[in-house]
Amino acid sequence: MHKLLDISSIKEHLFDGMTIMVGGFMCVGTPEVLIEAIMQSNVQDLTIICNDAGFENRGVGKLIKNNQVSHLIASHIGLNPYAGKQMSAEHMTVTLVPQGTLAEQIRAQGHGLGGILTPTGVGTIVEENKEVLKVNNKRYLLETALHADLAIIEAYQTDQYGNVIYTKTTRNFNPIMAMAADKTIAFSREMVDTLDPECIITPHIFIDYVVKAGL
Amino acid sequence: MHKLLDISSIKEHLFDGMTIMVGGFMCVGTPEVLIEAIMQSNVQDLTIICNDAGFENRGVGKLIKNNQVSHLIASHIGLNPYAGKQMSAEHMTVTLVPQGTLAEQIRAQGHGLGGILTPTGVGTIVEENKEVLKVNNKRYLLETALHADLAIIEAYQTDQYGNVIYTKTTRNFNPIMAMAADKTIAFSREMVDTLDPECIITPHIFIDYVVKAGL
Amino acid sequence: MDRQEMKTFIAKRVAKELTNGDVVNLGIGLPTLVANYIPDAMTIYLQSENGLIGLGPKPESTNSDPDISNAGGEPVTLKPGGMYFDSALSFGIIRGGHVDVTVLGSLQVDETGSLANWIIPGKMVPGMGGAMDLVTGAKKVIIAMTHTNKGKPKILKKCTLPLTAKYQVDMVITEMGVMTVDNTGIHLVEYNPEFSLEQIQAATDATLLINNPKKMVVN
Amino acid sequence: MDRQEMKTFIAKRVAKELTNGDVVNLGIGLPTLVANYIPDAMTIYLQSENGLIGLGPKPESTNSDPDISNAGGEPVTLKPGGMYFDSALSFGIIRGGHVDVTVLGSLQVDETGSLANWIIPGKMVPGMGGAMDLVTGAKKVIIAMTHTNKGKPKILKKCTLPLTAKYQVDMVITEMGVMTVDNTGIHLVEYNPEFSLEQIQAATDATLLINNPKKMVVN
Repeated sequence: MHKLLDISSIKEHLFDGMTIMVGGFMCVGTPEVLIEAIMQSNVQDLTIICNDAGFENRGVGKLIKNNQVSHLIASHIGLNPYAGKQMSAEHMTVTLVPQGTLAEQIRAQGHGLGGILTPTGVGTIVEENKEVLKVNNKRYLLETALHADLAIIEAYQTDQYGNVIYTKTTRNFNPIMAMAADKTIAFSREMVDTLDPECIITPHIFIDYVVKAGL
Repeated sequence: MHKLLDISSIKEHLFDGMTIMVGGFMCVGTPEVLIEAIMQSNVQDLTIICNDAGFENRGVGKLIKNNQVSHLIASHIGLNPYAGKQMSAEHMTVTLVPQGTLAEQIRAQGHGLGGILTPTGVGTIVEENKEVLKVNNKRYLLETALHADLAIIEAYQTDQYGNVIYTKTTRNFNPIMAMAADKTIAFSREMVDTLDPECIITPHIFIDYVVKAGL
Repeated sequence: MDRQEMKTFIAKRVAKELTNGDVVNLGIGLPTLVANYIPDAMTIYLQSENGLIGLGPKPESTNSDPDISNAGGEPVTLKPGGMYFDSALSFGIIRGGHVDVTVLGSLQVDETGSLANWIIPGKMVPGMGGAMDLVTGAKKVIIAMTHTNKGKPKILKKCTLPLTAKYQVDMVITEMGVMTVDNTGIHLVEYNPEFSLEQIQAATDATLLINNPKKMVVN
Repeated sequence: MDRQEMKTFIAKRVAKELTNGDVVNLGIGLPTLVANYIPDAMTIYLQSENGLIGLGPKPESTNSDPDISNAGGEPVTLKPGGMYFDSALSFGIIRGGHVDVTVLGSLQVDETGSLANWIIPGKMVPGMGGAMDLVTGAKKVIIAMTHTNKGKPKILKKCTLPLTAKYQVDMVITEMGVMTVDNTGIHLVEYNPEFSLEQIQAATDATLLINNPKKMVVN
């Protein structure tokens, strides 16, 4: 399978100051193995886009703990008290985004849209510094697309072409992030020959590299 | 299965002047049986939202031929010369929309978005009377959500809850239309007990009624 | 009532608001308890914003699958007819108005139906998660919470904390009563007879509109 | 060359622009022929905007499945590794820049890279279908068409018909030559030696920038 990547080669795809999208929802569907590799690379000044801050010793929480993250874009950080401390101490900027808006901003990037109009956040501090547009007399916030240099996702099964399926609630942000980054690395629990063409969630054209479990 | 609808009861869901979304792409994935029922109801003054105008005697073309359509919103009408004639004679208004924009406008409605920003159509007549917004110095058209009173779609298999899967390229506009209308009626080729929860495309909550094949 | 009894009482009363066939999203904490009081004969489809419809009961601890959790990160199961999807579709369902009822806790609610439940500046900054989308998108927003916080009212004339959303709350259910919100204000439509109407108003900063309230009954 | 030979010649030359691993969308008509000239050793993933990647050859007529068609409504097959999706994802792929090359026919192209191929007002109003999204989103836009229409130039200084998109065309391939477009104008980079440079310019309304063009070779 020509997209296979040795875990030790991930550092070739990392650089200081880059933006990385990390799949998963409270670490369910987060590729921990790839997080470990990013920790070991010790790449600095990362902007991380993820649903949440993970836990102190799980998911993107590990990168925060390792002081590699200068900016976190997420919908909540409540389960990682260390992230809150880093934020209060101004060691890390945190941009809090409503979860549905975050999903649409990521999707917009992958789908070539400049942004979307959402009613979520109207009349709250989320509205600050944003354009408010009226459509049919209802107010919407213009939320613009979110881009990343790299997305790391967790696949359940990957076929020989790089097509991906997920399992259960590990799917969450993974498919939309795979489309929104310049490069996508999938950690895959299993490699299979073929997948059902009706059930493939992420087409192979979005998967640049695959790191196999157990390697 | 509590959502089963007798084909003869469709007329209870129809009214003059209503907007109907019709799934399918050049009639592949169009529920012809439901189109026939709408013809028989002789409901008038319809706004039809569909990828295309079908053929003269297939798909939404049949409704156009039967003079039931006063407004067609579609991405092309080239394969139905009668639609072109009706348009030239001003018997039917045709709004031509880029296909990807049409898909996003329909999706936006189902997903509760006021609209989306697309680069498609910038600098063309599609831009006329639309807001142009700049994001990161790139120009986008604001395209607003498209709503319908009813969507009619073609399912391949429907389970006892109303969950739906499609087959091959019959999928096209069907899943996004199912979410964008007040009411959705699915024609289903097959009824099954259960579907794989990983492969369901349209969740049952979007399917109000199911018309079974052969009834 | 001790705190646990209060929570049970509130959750039971919320359950009575659900209708057969409803798509319901239950927030973390007290709202999650509502699932325990849905009558067996009623079919409710629980949606969880991390990506499923058909949330089932917690698995036996020996049988827990780390790949399936609810939005609180707790292990759950999938009921027959349920399905999985990604975050974009999940919030499409929520924002698009396809959730019939959302039940959330709150720090503050006010008589205009605004609520605040995601941040206490300088103190607690967990983030809004999916709450802003849920209260903006769901057809009916029910706030399920204790009436006061350490004796201080949580139902206010005007929220003082940063808002989660403006004018979105339809109903507030506490251990003291059931309140509905419309553009005339907040109405006490049911009261817990353990409290007098005066006591309830005293525990409330907002002016309760009271017109023949019923007694709040749960089983 | 007769018209059929011209088409074959153009399609063969377009095929040479493709690179192993490319995701390619071929328009209806002449562009569809390009698929016939992709070398066997090369893997190209054909995307079809009606909802698939991995478009295979036409089925044997005895074996045609009405449920799988290309964007022209013709029966096709799916190659191993291919998959189906809905129109929103299909155009996400297109608009999002995930199609490497799109090949389309056109009524007019101009030296700024604008093109017009969806309407002749008062005469032909088929609609733009997916063409506007394709030329806006694809990384490389190749126009494959005959150089003239009944002797009249189709490569103009400025399009006169309503545009499909502004400034999006990267390359034009006709039976007379291969032209690239950048912000300095339109360059004749290859010419068919059956024609003189003068003949080619005479058949072209736009001013061709010519600097050591190569001979156009197809096999």
